[in-house]
Amino acid sequence: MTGVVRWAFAGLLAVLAFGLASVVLQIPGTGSALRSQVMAQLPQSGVDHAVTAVLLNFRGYDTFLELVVLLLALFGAWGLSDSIDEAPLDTDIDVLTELVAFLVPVLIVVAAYLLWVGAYSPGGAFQGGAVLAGAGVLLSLCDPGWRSRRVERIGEVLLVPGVLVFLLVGLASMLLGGQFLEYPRDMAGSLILLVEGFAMLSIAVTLHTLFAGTPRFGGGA
Amino acid sequence: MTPAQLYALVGIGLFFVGLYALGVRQHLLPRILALNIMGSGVFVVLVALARRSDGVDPVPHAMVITGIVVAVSATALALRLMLRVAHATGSATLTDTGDE
Amino acid sequence: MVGMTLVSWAFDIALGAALLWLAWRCLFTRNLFESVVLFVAFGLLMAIAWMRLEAPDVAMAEAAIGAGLTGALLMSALARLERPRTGQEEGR
Amino acid sequence: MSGVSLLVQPVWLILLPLVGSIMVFLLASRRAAVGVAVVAGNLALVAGSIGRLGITGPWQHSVGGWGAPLGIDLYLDGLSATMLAMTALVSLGISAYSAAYFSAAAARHFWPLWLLLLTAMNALFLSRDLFNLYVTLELVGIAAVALTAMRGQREALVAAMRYLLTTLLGSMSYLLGVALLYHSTGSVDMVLVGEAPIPASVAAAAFALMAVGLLLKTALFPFHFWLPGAHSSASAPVSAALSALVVKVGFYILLRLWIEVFPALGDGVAWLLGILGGVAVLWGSLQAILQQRAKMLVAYSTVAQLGYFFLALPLVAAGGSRVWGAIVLLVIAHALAKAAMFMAAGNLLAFAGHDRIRDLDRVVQRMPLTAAALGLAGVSIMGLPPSGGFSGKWLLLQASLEQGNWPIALVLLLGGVLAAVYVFKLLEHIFTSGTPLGEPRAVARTMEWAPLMLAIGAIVLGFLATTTLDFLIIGEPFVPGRRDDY
Amino acid sequence: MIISPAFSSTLPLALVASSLLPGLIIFALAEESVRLRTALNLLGALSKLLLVALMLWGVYHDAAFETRFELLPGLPLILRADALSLLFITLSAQLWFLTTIYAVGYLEESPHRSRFFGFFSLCVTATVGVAMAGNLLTFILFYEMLTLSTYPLVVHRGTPVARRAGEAYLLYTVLGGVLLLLGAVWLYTLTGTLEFRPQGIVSDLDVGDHKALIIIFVLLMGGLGVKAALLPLHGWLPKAMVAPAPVSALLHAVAVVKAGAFGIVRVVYDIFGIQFAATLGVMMPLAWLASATIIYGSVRALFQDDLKRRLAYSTVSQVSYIALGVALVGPIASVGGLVHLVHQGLMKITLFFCAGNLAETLGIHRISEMNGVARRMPWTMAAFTVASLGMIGVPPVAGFISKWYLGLGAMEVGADWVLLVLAGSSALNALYFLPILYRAWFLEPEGDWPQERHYPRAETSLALLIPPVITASLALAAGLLASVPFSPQEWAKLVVVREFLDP
Repeated sequence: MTGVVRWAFAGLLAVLAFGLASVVLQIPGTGSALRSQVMAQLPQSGVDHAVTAVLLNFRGYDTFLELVVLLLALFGAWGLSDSIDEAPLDTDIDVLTELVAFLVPVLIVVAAYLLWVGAYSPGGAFQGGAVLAGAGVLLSLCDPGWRSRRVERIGEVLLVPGVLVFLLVGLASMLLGGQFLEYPRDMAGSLILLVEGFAMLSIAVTLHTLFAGTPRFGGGA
Repeated sequence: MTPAQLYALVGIGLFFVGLYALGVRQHLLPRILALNIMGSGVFVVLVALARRSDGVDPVPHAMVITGIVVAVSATALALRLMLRVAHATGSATLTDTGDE
Repeated sequence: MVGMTLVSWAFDIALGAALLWLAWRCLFTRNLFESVVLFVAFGLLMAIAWMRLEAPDVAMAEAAIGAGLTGALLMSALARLERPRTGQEEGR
Repeated sequence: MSGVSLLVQPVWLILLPLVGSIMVFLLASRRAAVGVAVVAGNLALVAGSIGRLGITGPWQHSVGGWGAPLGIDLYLDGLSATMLAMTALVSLGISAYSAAYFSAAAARHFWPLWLLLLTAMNALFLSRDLFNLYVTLELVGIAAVALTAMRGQREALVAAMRYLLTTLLGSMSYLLGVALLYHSTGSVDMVLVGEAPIPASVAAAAFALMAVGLLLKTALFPFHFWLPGAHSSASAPVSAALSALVVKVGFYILLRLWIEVFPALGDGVAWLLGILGGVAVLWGSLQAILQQRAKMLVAYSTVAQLGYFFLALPLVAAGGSRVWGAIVLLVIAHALAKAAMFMAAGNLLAFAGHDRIRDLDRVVQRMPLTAAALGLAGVSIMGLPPSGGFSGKWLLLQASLEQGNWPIALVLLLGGVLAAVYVFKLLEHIFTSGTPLGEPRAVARTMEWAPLMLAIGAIVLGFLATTTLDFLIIGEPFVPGRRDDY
Repeated sequence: MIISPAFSSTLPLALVASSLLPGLIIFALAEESVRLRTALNLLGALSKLLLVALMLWGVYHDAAFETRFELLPGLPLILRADALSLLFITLSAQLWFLTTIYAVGYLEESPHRSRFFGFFSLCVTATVGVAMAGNLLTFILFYEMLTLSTYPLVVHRGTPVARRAGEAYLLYTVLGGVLLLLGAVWLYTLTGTLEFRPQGIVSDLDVGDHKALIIIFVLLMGGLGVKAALLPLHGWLPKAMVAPAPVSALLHAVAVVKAGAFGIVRVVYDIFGIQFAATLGVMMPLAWLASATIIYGSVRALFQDDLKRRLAYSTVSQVSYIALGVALVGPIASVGGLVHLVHQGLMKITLFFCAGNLAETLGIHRISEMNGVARRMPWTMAAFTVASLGMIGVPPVAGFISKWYLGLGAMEVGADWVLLVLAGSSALNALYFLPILYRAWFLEPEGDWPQERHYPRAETSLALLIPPVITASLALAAGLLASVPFSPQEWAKLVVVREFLDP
């Protein structure tokens, strides 16, 4: 890109940015949008924390599809994995090993806590899953060999339940006479925890697999 | 101006900084980062304006969490694709490879 | 109260400016490693911004996923990118 | 809820291919068989939904039982059912073709991604929630990119990367528009957003952002830069899916937005898009004529054909649902014909090992079924009767002449002539002979029949135009805010 | 006569199917299954003849045959048989039968015969559709189908020359198709219908629309004129003569140029209505254009040494008699034009058959190689002679009838200048046909023929010999027995009576 074009591009973007900024300032921002409705229905949702209620119940369908996005990214990365050099990363962070040995269990506990606490305060499956995946990343950095065949096999099995359990819960609520993902009111809390638990595991494994390189699974062949 | 509006403007700024980099940078890694920063800008706009007269609207928060996960998924795929492109063409840029 | 508001305004403005500046540096530095580090820093600053916006859930997600995991992904990609190539292409 | 009504819920259209995708991912063998079965099942489900639509009219499914604006509604009317049917039919053709096309190693990667793409498109056509549409758009985009890149060749990888950056940029732009709308209206449900008062400047900015995002994905000139590379370098069934289905997705959302959310759009916007569409028709056709390779030619033909959808927008204001109907007819006709063309071109490539047009006379003559598919698909692309392409063009021509809109009429006609030039640039090689350059490789029978059946479909559509148009307006999708009658 | 509704609506479909189905099956046949293919072809051709006979009888007794199918909202696909359709259908059904026999003989042992006969059948299907089209939409549908199914026949030989001919053919026909489409849609926006009706559909329109109507007329004539080879649009026809002889027969006599000429008749009669067209003032220019084409084609023919090229230019000239007859706006001239639709077909197909025989048997392509050829192939040249004399207008061959009515009709409407055109054209016809006859019958052969093949039973293969002899006899009979019921002349009168005299 030549200098003149670059400046023209920058100028154009600046004009657009100012235009958009002035538009944003005109957005009324009055009214409560969906807040009042969320608050009104919160007691029905099975959890006490509004964001979790939206994520897992009111707009649970989005979250369900979001798990599908994760799965899709994994499939896509898998399709691209053929010729990338997958040797583990060089790490000479021996100093960290001790720390990691301490940190990983703590991270697992933190993840579990985040999951559980999500029902009534900030936290939840995504944050917990990310923390768990972070534990895996740390392990990979310090001990490239930890992803033994068996661990991989477990990881492989854990990739799909996030979506599947969500889906089964949704179907079950349909069979019980509701709509898809319409949890029976009295069971909503525990069903959400169930869904979140599996989602967290799958999120963690998926994110870690995306980090670590080639997933070698796929049922043979 | 309210703080919410300030952050919304920052979001717009991030969006356009990212857009500029996406258009100007050649290397794929900054371009992928640029998309992430554009995404952050959009998320900021979504959340900043969620501060309402009577409290915070949680729905945009949920949307942004969804968006963050979608973004990381896309980023993971993009990075992998970048590696393959770099392998195949010898450079992590989108120079046209010509016909056959 | 007024002082409080002023401080918080100053903080918000500084944070916003820092975000924009970090974003700019991250995207326009010639050093890819620096880019990645700045991106992680940007993510952490974003997490603070989310807290300021009363969105603790988003802040946690940003810190864990946006900064943490994305950072790790970027680092590993960068390491592979700069390593001598050994793989070869294959068709269809 | 009775058993039957449980079975014709729209969610099945999302769950079946999703479960299918996970299944073929976990399976060790027989992926193609399962995949084709799932896509066939999807067609059956769509048929069931269409049956119910014919009986009860449009209906919705409130996921989670909350209903808009708090929850997300799935909604099925004539328009979404038509798009679903188009997707289901074309997907079945592509799946049958793919079953024979891919080696076992490639099939392992192809089928999970392909079924997820189908999941995503079904979800998208059922959704009327702006944010949910963002998620499905990302799903469609990522799946499409992954499928493009899967071929692994240099051109494919570079094209996929460019495609990925483009589609992500498009999503971001779209999402920013959604953010503006949400905060102005307090909802992301299309109908509710459309009914709420929105400050004019906010509406304009939101529309511009969303439209640019969607146009990037739909590759309307000048946003088409990524398309020819991606569509020509992907493997044949993927090219077919990209050109026939994936680019339509953005247009579909734009259509819904146009009607539901921004019914007050001025003539200026329609004309702007119409002019871009007209340029796309002419530019894409000229580029197609200049191409030396078959798949590139077909890809540029897509750039041109996409132009028609937008070219007609200035007629919408006065022509209403009839013009929309004609456009959708063209969308379907193009889906069938273009999928057939790409798969036919894939056959030539597979048979000869190259797709250089000047050496095609050594190939295409030996593949009569493929040649027939090319020919029949070409009839629809050129807009000759009887075909879906003809019916759509006739109706548009009629509308433009009724409104005295000569420029559009002339572009429509000129586009047809140019299409004839590039279609016959391919077709004339059927009738000349030459000795093959290399050892030809046999092509499976299903790979010849699949495109032929889709091409025949494009012709048959010409006879079903009235039926399709009548079906399309169930639930009055082209009238803003009609959703209270389910 | 009473005909059951089911029968009256299925007969047009059956007529279309009688060539469509064999055609589709033939595509699927292996190259070697000659017998099955020939059987299918003949079966289709014969059943079509039978159906046509049924229909002729029915239409003669004022029965209605019609099938409708909603193709576009408010615009049905209509297949309908009236007297004018049958004039064309009868011609093409008979000639198809003969051309099929001829083509089977002509293409013996050549490659891609399944493809050839498949498209051949589609071509005839399209022609029948054009003839029975009950509205302009249906007409366009089959008219374009005709383009697409003749293109493969034009390029059948697969040589670079054939490909260029195909490109020229497409260029003209596609552009023609565009004009036709534009005209049709525009017309529809004015009238709200495209149905062919006696006296037309546009006479009720406001005077304000008349200017648009004139442009529409020009557009439609432009689209139809391509196939009818009207003057500036005729360029493809001489190029297309590279195609095998049966294809030339198809192009010149059975299907293509006839479809164009027939379309002109249809549009003038049943869209505009001939009287209304005359008041619009568009008929005289058409008559002038047709006359110019008549003279121009003849002059060009004069200078061709290639036999088929000379015949091709002769077609350019002769087909315009049809348009001329219609354009003169009088019942007698119309009879002359319509009857020439049939007569020209019979004579021209004979000439192309004979040219094909010369090429196939002796390798003769040029007129300068034809010295004494009648001694070697007397039957072929006898047929050629009859047809040539007919073209010149020598009684009692069919061509005389056409020219007679045209001349009378011109005088009836006071267009005496047409007599000059006719006389000039006939003189030119004589100038380019008589030398051929002279060479063939009276000059000595100059040594060996270029590529001679011998046949045991006759001067050439019977499949090649019988069709031209029959068509020549028919051309003679059409002249001799012009006043017998069901003769082309009588049928043309029936058409004209129904158009001009019925309300």
